[in-house]
Amino acid sequence: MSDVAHAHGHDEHGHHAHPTGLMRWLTTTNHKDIGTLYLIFALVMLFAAGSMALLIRAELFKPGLQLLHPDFFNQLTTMHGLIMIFGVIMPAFSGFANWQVPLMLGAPDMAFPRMNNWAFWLLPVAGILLMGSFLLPGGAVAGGWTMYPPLYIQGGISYDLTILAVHIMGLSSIMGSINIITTILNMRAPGMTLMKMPLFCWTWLITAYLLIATMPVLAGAVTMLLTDRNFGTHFFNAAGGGDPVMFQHIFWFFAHPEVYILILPAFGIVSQVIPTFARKPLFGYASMVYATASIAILSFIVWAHHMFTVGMPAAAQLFFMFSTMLIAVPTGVKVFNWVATMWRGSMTFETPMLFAIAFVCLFTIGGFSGLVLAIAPVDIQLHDTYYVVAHFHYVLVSGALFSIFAGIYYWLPKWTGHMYDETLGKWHFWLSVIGMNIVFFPMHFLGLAGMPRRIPDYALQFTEFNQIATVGAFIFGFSQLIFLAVVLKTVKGGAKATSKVWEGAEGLEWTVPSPAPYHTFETAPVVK
Amino acid sequence: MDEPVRETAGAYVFHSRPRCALSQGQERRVFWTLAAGAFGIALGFSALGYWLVLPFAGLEVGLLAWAFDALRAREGNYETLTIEGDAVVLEWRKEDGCGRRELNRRWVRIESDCSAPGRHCRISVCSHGCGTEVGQYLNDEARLQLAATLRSRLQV
Amino acid sequence: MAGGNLRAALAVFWSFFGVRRRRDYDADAQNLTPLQVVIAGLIGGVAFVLTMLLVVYLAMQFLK
Amino acid sequence: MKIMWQRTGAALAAWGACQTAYAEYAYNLQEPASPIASQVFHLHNMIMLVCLGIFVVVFGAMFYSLIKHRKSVGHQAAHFHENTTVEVIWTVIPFVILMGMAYPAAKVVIAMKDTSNPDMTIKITGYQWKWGYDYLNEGVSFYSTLATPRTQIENAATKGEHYLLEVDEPMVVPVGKRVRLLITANDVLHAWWVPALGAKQDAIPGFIRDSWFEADKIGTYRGQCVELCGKDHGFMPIVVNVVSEADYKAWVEKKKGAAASAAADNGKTFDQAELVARGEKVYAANCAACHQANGMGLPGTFPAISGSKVATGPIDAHIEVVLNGRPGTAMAAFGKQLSDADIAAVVTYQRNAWANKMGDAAQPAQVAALRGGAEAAAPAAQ
Repeated sequence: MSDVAHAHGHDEHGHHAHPTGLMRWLTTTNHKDIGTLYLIFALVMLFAAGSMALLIRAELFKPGLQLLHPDFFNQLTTMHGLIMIFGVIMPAFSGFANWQVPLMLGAPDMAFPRMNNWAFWLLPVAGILLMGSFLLPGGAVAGGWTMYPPLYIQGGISYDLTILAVHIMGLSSIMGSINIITTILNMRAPGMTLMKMPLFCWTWLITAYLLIATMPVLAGAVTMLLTDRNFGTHFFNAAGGGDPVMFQHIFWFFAHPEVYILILPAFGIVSQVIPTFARKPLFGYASMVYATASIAILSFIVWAHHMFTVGMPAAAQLFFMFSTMLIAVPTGVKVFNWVATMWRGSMTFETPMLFAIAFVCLFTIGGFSGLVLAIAPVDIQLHDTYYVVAHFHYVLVSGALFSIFAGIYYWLPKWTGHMYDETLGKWHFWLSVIGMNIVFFPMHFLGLAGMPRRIPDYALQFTEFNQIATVGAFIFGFSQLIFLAVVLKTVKGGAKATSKVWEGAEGLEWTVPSPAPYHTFETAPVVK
Repeated sequence: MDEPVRETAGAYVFHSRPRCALSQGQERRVFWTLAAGAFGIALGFSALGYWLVLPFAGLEVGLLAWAFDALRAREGNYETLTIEGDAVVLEWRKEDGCGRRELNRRWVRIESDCSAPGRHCRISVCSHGCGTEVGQYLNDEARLQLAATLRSRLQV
Repeated sequence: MAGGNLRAALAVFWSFFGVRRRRDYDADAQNLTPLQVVIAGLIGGVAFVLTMLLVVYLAMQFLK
Repeated sequence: MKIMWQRTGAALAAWGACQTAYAEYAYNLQEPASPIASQVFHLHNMIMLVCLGIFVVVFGAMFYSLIKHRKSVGHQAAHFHENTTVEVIWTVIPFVILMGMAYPAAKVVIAMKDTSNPDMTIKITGYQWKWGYDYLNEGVSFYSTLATPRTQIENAATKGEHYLLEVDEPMVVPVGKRVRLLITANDVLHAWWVPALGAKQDAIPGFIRDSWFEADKIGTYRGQCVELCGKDHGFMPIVVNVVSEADYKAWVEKKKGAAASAAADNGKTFDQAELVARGEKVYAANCAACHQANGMGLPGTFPAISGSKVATGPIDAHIEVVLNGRPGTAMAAFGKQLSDADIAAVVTYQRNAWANKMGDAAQPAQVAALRGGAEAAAPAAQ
């Protein structure tokens, strides 16, 4: 973003080729450059996968097939899911981690800058493999982002490419996680004890641990799919003595912690934003850390609640139902703590705070529908219906995505040195929050009424709610163009931001100037 | 990279070492906790017959081991440059061992070599056609500042 | 060390519960080694799963 | 504020649903027609009410704070940041509420999983993209495919009342009988679901899982496949006709008669025009989903039949492809699904439709001979 290193007078005899333009970004090992790259990648992918969602909603505006062939529809739903998870939410959180973790800890850079560069540049490769598969004969992968065999075994070449892309993204996540863990543990400034770390660092530390524990499981699972497809093994093929349901067990053993990987950093961001605008310290900091750890531990023993309908014994259903319900307790602790942080504060409502409040409210709706789905008999009725679609979009759009918006508005002045346009920011917020609810709230009713997910066409009684959802989707989708405009406008210029930016802001990142210089904390700050 | 410059009576001392907040024992425990988690899960799936998880856990633990090894190797490293009177003394410890070099201040030149303006710069203390790199644990900006400081110090 | 082990068990219990007083948390961090916490965490995890299994067993017995 | 309105709407809907027993359900689960479905219905209502209560309390407090504790009204920030007593209380209360929910939920789980003492047993098999039903007690078997015409799906005709939720052969069961379902699949995962009967079970190839229902009321109940199973996942509905005991007996007799005449067809010899006419129907029900009504397939995914080497090559090889499928592709083996007469008819149709002008015909006896060969070879391979 901003490069002040050029400003220093020095003689440069004997320098070699100048990395310019593209080469500058390809070879950069600066945590701020890499953070920016991650965020740009996530933004591009957000618009790509968002356009797919709009195509899906356009097809579903009316019963009957209007725009899309059913097979292409399945390709869109699959790719929308894969890209939103692995190409938008995860890279965006990695971008925040790269920018903020060293700033918050008073470290000069990440522990392994070169590895950081590799971890980022693997992502566009995977992105190109995924998006490019639309052009292959037979089109992109259409078996759902969960990749269940035997359907996944039937597909063409793009299915193998998707497995390769998942491997590449997994490698990237592991390198990123190792970097974040070592940075947080080893690069803290003197006096920055673990207990003084901002909650964002804590949530990312736990997230990185979850990634390291579960990524080999995903890699193994997709590799077994690959060998089943191409080398005649029978891991998941019943005809050869395998078990297709075991894939679901292995997959969800990875993917349930993955769900928390997608939400814990969001908790971290919101826990930074709310105290700032309430002008009051975070309520129950220690409890927040313990609740995060508790959620992470529980995430390893609840995976089978994604598969209550595969037909498991009653005892197994009870086990997974009880342990899933318990997750509501630490999650509730977090929500109560956020509300208690606002209680008797001195609040102002700038855009980051608005997104954070919407996060607390709407994420809780997603939490309640999660509790409904935790009850096994109700889940069996609602599994694979639009109720589930509504549930995870409340968690991932008004949860993860809104926290990302909150974080961008919160730290953008620090990154660029310019204040964003508050009026445009508010427009973005209100259109997003209204649009988002119009899209996803009616989906609860669709699911209750019995509309299955992943269908390109539906029975007549589902028409009205689908039409409402489609209208909402276009409002929500197009209001993201405002977000793009705000970001571009802020990068280009605007009112100068002070180093503290927000009146109530606390933490090391607000002690460096805005924009944050290319290099910060060469000399470690001393934290008291 | 703490306390990069210290000035004692009459002498200019530059001392730097990589940032390191964990002790060796703590590092080892963090590594084994991570490795045990990944391996435990992989062994569980292998016992059920889904052994292909195991090689990936192995690769990941390998990467972790390399990373923690690199951290530990950095741990005891330091470099010190002292200018006292006419003597310039360099002392360092790196992954491949310790070293010491004494130079005569009048013959010393500071060379900086950047692959692009202000980026990927290395600075070395040269004398008699032979250079020793300094400021390895700083990054570019601080390194260039160090070069400027050293040049002004050596001119006197 | 016995006191330390008890302290580790308590810390793990609180972490499962999800609430912790700041002062106790600081004390935990000062007095406990990571190894103790890891071992206490593993034991706590196993104990937790066993408790859940017991609850399930009781439910199966008495809700038929 | 939009959110608030929607929330109020949802609250009213849930409240209304509890008050007026089973009225109109645009905002809740479908009207239950089995004991399990109604238990689930009440469980869901109870949980929704609890959630709404918590929501109102927590966010009532938050919105109160948002209004009262603003800087713009001059509120000064307090500086408390911890209160362990309060935290313990708000951890314990949800825990107690959860235990209150877990008890009734566990009872329903155990009732749902109890498939003992059935009055009758039906085996259900999922295919890409239709359902097969085998009545194990009566010996009746049939396939059930989507009855909505392509013209309605492609918006060329007005959509009927039960658009996409109608089949050619519905499943028929007697009212008030405990029906045990054995559910499996032939190719990929499917899931059999009729919301009003409260039975949903994944169909897993190579494994048989069971479920059960007992319909309270005579009527027609509709559902759909709910596990992504490929291109026509959205086009394999389920229709269950719940009828009286006497009607059920009559239906079984009728089905047995139809099976006998189909068996007789296998011994006959047809002329080419008869085969083509019959084959066109078989093609529309079984082949057109992939290979398309015009025989052109979908480039890159499903091959064309019009002008293909198989349909214009030796007739025996053509029959074998239909009988045994193409392992490793989406082309299923139709040997078990179709009778000899139907296979002969569809092969004849394919060889004489579109650009294919072979002029020949396959006879049921030919199919039977090839089928015998395949069955003789299969045990040897194992």
